[in-house]
Amino acid sequence: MYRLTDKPIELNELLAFVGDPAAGAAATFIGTTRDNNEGRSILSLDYEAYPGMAEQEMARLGEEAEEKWQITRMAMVHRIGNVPIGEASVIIAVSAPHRDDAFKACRYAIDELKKRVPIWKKETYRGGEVWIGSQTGERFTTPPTIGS
Amino acid sequence: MYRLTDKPIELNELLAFVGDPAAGAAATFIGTTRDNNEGRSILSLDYEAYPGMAEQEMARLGEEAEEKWQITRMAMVHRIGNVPIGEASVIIAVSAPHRDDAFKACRYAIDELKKRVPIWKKETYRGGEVWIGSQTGERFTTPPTIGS
Amino acid sequence: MKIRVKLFAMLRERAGTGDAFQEIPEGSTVKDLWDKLRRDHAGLSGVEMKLLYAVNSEYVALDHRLADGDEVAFIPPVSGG
Amino acid sequence: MKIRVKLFAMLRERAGTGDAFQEIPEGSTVKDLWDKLRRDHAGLSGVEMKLLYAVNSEYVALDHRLADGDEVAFIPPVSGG
Repeated sequence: MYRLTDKPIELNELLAFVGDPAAGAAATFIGTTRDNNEGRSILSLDYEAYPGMAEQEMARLGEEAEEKWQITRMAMVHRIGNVPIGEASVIIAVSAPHRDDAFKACRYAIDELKKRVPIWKKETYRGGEVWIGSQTGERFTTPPTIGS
Repeated sequence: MYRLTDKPIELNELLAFVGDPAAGAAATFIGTTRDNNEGRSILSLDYEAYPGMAEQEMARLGEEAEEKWQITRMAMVHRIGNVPIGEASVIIAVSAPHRDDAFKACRYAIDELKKRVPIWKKETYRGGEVWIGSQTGERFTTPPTIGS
Repeated sequence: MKIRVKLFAMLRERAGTGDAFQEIPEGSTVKDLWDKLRRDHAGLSGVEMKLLYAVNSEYVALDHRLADGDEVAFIPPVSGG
Repeated sequence: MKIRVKLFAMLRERAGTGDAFQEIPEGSTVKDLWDKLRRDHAGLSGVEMKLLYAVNSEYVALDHRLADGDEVAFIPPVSGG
């Protein structure tokens, strides 16, 4: 299950998907939106994705994990749009016969997601906003918008 | 939150406990009862604990994790008594500002729990039962019970 | 050739659009398309961040040659999670 | 001295009880108590697994000296999780 959603992510849905009587272990990772970043108070957070390619890249790194470790099933859901502070922006669940595989595959999935799945986060502070990852040396606040 | 329970473990309760606006990451481990072990079909599973000491050892390894990694909160609940196949026997949830700490502390907690928290699992098969960990060379089935 | 251009996050805001069609000459590469976009959109000309490029949802190199009908995405540093 | 004895899992089943009181002489160690239990319970005499010992919920060594009122637990290999 590799999915984008603009609604709250339901952990229980992911766990039901990965659950299996032959899998004795499940590891999950839940990324939640924080109220601050590098000392600055965050007012709101928004995520944007490249739909289609994002799910495809998530599925691909799931397949890579299946090649590396003995896992039963993986589920990965990323939320897009506005995500209220303290709610989950991403949840990954991995089941496996043994916990070592579940932990390693789950860790791999979130590490790789952050590196290459086309999703972007915008943090809004009092007086400005920043696309995380795109910060330049100039420390811009709201960038100018040029009509096409 | 370090607890034994004879009812189904509520993951959401653990997540609510570890949730914190300053914690951007939560890692969980869910151990579920499997329908087989080393090729033998399991009919039922029972867990027994040394109440008091079990919770104390869980809390102690939680404190050790807090010394080793920067974590926000940890919750650990182990189920005792009969646990139907496919249900959670143990759930651990760890929140942290950063995922590396959450993953490492969660892994440490389940590894140490299995080594030293006084809890025992009995697997019942057709024709016998085994206390896991106490198997001897003789491959006993139901051990004789001697009156005190 | 007619190419569909997808821009995301800060690139989308700077260009003022995230989804547009462009006419480019036969034989053009991803780099040729990017150079054209920078000429057309003042907001993109100052972009210095390291981008990734995808054609029809697969990452490609900057010298990848485009075909009519391709969908080309310019991908700023990702920050999901 | 009066000692409370806790036995678990396979030990409990072999002894037929998991919670009992024992009278042992002043100065006895965990090992002395264990030897007495093995004499009293035929089911425990054949136990060969490696045990751990806890006094008042803290792990101790086999030569730990007991005090009146102590709770002593004999802990077979754990298998939680």
